[in-house]
Amino acid sequence: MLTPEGERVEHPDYDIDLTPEEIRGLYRDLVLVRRVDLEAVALQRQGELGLWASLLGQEAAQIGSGRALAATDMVFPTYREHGVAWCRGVDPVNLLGMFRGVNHGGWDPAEHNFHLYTIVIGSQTLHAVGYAMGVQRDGAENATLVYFGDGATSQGDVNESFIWASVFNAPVVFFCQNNQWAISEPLEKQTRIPLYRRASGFGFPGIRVDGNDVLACLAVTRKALADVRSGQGPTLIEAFTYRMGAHTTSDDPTRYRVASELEAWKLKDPIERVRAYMFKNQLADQDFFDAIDAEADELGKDVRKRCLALPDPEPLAIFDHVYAEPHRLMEEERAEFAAYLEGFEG
Amino acid sequence: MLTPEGERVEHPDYDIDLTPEEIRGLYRDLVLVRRVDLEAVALQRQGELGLWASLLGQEAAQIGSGRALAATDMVFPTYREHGVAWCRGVDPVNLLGMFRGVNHGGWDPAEHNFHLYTIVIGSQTLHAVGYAMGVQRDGAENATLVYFGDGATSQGDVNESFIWASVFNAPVVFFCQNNQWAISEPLEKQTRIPLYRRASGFGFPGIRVDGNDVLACLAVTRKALADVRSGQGPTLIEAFTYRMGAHTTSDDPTRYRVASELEAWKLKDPIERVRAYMFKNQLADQDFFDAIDAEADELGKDVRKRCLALPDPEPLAIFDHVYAEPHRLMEEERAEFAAYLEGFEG
Amino acid sequence: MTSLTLAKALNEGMRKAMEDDPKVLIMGEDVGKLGGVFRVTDGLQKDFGEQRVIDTPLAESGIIGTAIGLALRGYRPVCEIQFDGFVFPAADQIITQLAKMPLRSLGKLRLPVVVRIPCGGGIGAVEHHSESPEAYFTHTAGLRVVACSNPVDGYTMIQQAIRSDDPVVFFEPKRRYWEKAEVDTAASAADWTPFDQARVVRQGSDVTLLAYGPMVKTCLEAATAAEDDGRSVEVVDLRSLNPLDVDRVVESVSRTGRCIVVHEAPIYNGFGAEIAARVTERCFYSLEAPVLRVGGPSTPYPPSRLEDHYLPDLDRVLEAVDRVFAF
Amino acid sequence: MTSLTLAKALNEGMRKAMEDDPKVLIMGEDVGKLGGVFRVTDGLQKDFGEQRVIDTPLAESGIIGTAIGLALRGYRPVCEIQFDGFVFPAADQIITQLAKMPLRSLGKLRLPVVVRIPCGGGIGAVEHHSESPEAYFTHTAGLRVVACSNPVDGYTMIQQAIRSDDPVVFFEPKRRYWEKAEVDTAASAADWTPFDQARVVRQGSDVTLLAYGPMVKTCLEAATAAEDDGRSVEVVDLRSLNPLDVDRVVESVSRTGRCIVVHEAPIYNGFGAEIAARVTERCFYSLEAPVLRVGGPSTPYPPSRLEDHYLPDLDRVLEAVDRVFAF
Ligand SMILES: Cc1ncc(C[n+]2csc(CCOP(=O)(O)OP(=O)(O)O)c2C)c(N)n1
Ligand SMILES: Cc1ncc(C[n+]2csc(CCOP(=O)(O)OP(=O)(O)O)c2C)c(N)n1
Ligand SMILES: [Mg+2]
Ligand SMILES: [Mg+2]
Repeated sequence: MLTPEGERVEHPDYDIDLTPEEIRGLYRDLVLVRRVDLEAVALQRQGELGLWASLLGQEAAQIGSGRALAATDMVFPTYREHGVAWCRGVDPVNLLGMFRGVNHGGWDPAEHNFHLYTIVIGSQTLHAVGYAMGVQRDGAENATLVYFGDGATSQGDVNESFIWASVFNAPVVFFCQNNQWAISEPLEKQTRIPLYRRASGFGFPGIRVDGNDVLACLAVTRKALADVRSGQGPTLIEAFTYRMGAHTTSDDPTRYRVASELEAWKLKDPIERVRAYMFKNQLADQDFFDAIDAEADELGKDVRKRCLALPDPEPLAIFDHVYAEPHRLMEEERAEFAAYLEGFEG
Repeated sequence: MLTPEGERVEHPDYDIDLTPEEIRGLYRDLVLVRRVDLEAVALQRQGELGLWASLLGQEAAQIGSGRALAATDMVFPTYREHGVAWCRGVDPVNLLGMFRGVNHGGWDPAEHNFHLYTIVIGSQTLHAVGYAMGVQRDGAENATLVYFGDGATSQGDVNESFIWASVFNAPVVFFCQNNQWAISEPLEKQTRIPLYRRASGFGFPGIRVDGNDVLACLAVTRKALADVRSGQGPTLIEAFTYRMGAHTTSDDPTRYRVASELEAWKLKDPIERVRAYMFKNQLADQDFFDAIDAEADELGKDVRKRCLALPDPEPLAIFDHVYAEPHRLMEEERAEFAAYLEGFEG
Repeated sequence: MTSLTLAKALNEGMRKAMEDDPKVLIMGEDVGKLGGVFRVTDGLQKDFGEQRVIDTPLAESGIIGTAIGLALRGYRPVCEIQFDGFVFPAADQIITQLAKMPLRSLGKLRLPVVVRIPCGGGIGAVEHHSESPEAYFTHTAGLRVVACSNPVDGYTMIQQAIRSDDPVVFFEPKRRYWEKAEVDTAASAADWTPFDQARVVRQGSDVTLLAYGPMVKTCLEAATAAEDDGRSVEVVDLRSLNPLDVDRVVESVSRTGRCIVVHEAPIYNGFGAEIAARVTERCFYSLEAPVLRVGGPSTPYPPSRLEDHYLPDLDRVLEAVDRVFAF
Repeated sequence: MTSLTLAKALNEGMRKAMEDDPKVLIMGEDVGKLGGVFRVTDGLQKDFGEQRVIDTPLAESGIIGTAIGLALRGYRPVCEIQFDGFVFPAADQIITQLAKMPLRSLGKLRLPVVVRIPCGGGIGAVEHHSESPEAYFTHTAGLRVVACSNPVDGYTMIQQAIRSDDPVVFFEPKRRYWEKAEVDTAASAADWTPFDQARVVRQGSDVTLLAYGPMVKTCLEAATAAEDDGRSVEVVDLRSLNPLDVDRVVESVSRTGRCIVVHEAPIYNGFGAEIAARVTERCFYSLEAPVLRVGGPSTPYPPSRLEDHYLPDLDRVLEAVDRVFAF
């Protein structure tokens, strides 16, 4: 719907009409989440985070789909959905907790209708379908949106989740960010046909969308969410995009991919095309762009400051929250460990 | 290719030309495996087997596909492929071992190119694909044929096997006997579209065949095997058939399915239609049919006799074959147990 | 008081839990019309409908994975794994998700999911149908693991497991499904023994037998037989494997000075190892002999014609009793 | 003699195995061009090609399941599980198929499959990247389970594992990947220590520390430190966890009279339980104190900022040494 050059193209099935205000909002989202991501990469480089999984290049897929959600919809992310987290109102600093190693998940999923990051590839797809089956049983009209990568499509769990969603006609939308790589493995190690076509084998619609086009992602996700809310069952969306950075900060992509590929995708940058479109159509002036850039810088600084202030957990927190109800073994081990620690202090 | 009434119908894509001798051979196979199956059910009823999984109704699917194989092709069965075992030259008595509880698998897979029965649903599909990848690496032209049920298609492993077969273009044919039931669960608990269409989502051909038509099963499987041998990659065959008996002898299908369904399928009996065709076309006379029936009775008696003669394993066999190489713990436990047993004798 | 088999007691317990709380769901393979291959869920779908008693696709990972999702939405799913040997396709969902998600969320998420597993041998079944996989789960922090041994516990413990806000792996000794006992279904839940407590099921003074699930009955029989040799045998039904009711166990062993653990699972790194290690640490000076372990050989479960040799029985337990006295 | 890191020693060992036997294959996620996330398979695809070093789809069950099939066709696959916490999707294929198929076939089928698992903590990683899942496999009859602790063993044991006709789960202590030692790559395989044997890595007379994988070095450091207190500490590197080299262990503990097992895995029903139970049975009268266990708390692995508290370290081992003497 938005070419890399910032031309607006109509699509017969998926049209959306956005106010200039809304377009500006999307642009702001894109810029801010990219800024948070850059800050996190920098924090990792400086030893403040153990690891970071960058969303660079996938901003449009995440903001487009994330902004299609209603507040009451539920989201199940992987470990890379920082842009979606932003749309769900999760404080970016909370995302850093697990990468800094102060917790395994730092926000309240119920507060944001945004589940915790899941690292075990694909396992969240089943949680999402189960959640959607619960929504069905509640007679509610919320949708559930679940994210996963191209690599994840090879996991048994993801395929089982397709089966369950289809058999129970669960109100769930599968959102696959095909960023072309699963660490060092290119797409052809996971499939020999386009991923969106996987859905047809399970009996529900699959659609590919330009994952670098925020408007297209928004339109397609909105439609799919509306479909599930009205009981029409699951859809698989394949957002065709590209992982511009390393898999994580531990990774070295020069070992397995050529620079020219990256260059080609740079031309399709998800932010540049929105900016070009806004310029061309005078949806914003230089002041607006400057203001957003300034806001981004502020945000980056703020995230950095609060990241450094994240407190290390207390040693005895090891025993917290493992069980909801009193558990003898936990109590015993906690007491022993407390005594052990006191031994040092004494 | 053979209607329930025994009419021969041509098919543009899958034609086969069989000699009367070959047709008679298929008929004989069908009758004999049904007879072995009946004998096994009887043996179970009389307490000679702990359990039996009957193939009643699925004879054509098994004989048709089994007779399509070359001797050098490899087969991975479930626990119900008694007809295929027959085609592979496995002595029927050897099938009884695991059901009688004297072993977990009683034949040499390498001798028959017929793997052991696998009980954990779907897990053999990955073994088959791995085996086929080995065939590829050997530069050989053998095909691998793997069986599974309609229920199995829901398992992660089966879907992973589709992915691997497709990504590596493995020379494997997937043969799904859709007998409409997974114990008490009807097909719609596993899928909302025909199972053969599953393949399209993974990028390889899927085809449905009348599983009660032995000629059709033979033709379709032959073609698929020829395709994989010539490097054209995997095919999924869905043989549409019906489990006429209980899931196993432990099951009580009256709790979950109606008698009329069974009646409808009785009219499509896989043996009756071959018999009718042979009669109509004078491919055999009454003497032939009588001779086959007599042979079947002999076989049944022989299987019964040799089943009863199957020796119980020695207690110390518990420790045999767990490891290929000497293993301290096995030796220690074996010695202890031997001493314990001697304590009783002494 | 009603006379119930273990299978029926579990069934009644689930029925009661479903009546008490509309969020309780039953899910698994064949749990609906068929009522499960052991009929433990018999009649529940008929009475509570397909929305609450769900025949699932044939995929154990899917069962547990979607149960987690249902729990996140406020439901309390009770999942049936058809047989012990088929729990492994669900291992990842149980071990990396069900057990760890509560901690991952710093306690904000709770997963009241029960995983019912008919377990153990002795029914002449084929491979994968007679196993005792409890050690895989007792070693998995975040799970509670319990085992019932009789109808009374079946009725009460399943309800306690369902009410618990922690994920519970619930073992049911399949060869005891048809054994009966009087169950007081009218007793108040407040009077039930907490499901994380062990119970002394027979008092004795010379040796303590520790067992759970199917082996409790075997140990009781052994205790009776040992009486003839003038040995006073105490039998403790552990009931909860994680956490272990270690104080009750230690109390008993300190008194008797001898301890034998009995389970069907393979000895090597089985749950008996944990008990033996822990009891020895706590009772070192009162032990007259090392804690002995009676269990299955450290081999895969054998073909059923050998299972009587594989499974601990009266003789094997008595032989261990002799040995522990001979030390 | 060549100075090699553990990662490089494993790499060289696999290279040697591939040269010696064209049936040896490497498979896993990212094992090809990337050389694995720890570079343990670095350069192998370049030299042996994509047919022998296979980048697989992202599915652990698929990796082990197809490896079984390849083994049935005569290959000897060496599978990499990227991190300890990701072995669970493969649990079913490992436990119900890889471990049991040889017995199922009455020995007619052999599955020479190696499952390599980088394990353990100490590298500041996120969840699922620091676990020690060995007890799940030591309890699984049919598998051999080994753990290397240093480059020499890395080089030899991986080759022995590949040559074994039994399935082997092979643990590699990831935080030791970068530690170096002199490896004699020219030594004849006949002179290597068999991979099911334990090794006394430091002699002592007062207490025996039993360890494997990452904790061997920690125990050696503790032994040195304890010397200052006048305590003579023997350290045994178990190397093989199933089977355990129980005679060597018993010999040591009978001499020293005291025993401490150290591992990173959660204590509860961890592998230490088996050792403690077994050693106690065999050494009951020579033990001055119960076998003590030092390990991770019985909780999921914590966020990395807490891992120094979670993991056994010098202090925790020394504290146990004090305790075992205080008994
Ligand atoms: C079950 C499991 N196996 C392996 C890993 C290690 N791992 C982390 S990310 C990743 C690649 C994921 O690729 P994809 O699904 O395309 O998502 P992306 O990282 O590209 O967003 C792998 C193999 C894991 N986290 N979980
Ligand atoms: C992993 C696993 N889960 C459950 C079972 C129990 N079980 C045995 S057969 C069966 C139904 C199989 O249905 P299908 O695949 O259609 O094959 P069919 O029996 O109809 O030939 C089930 C659930 C099993 N064997 N393995
Ligand atoms: Mg990707
Ligand atoms: Mg079926």
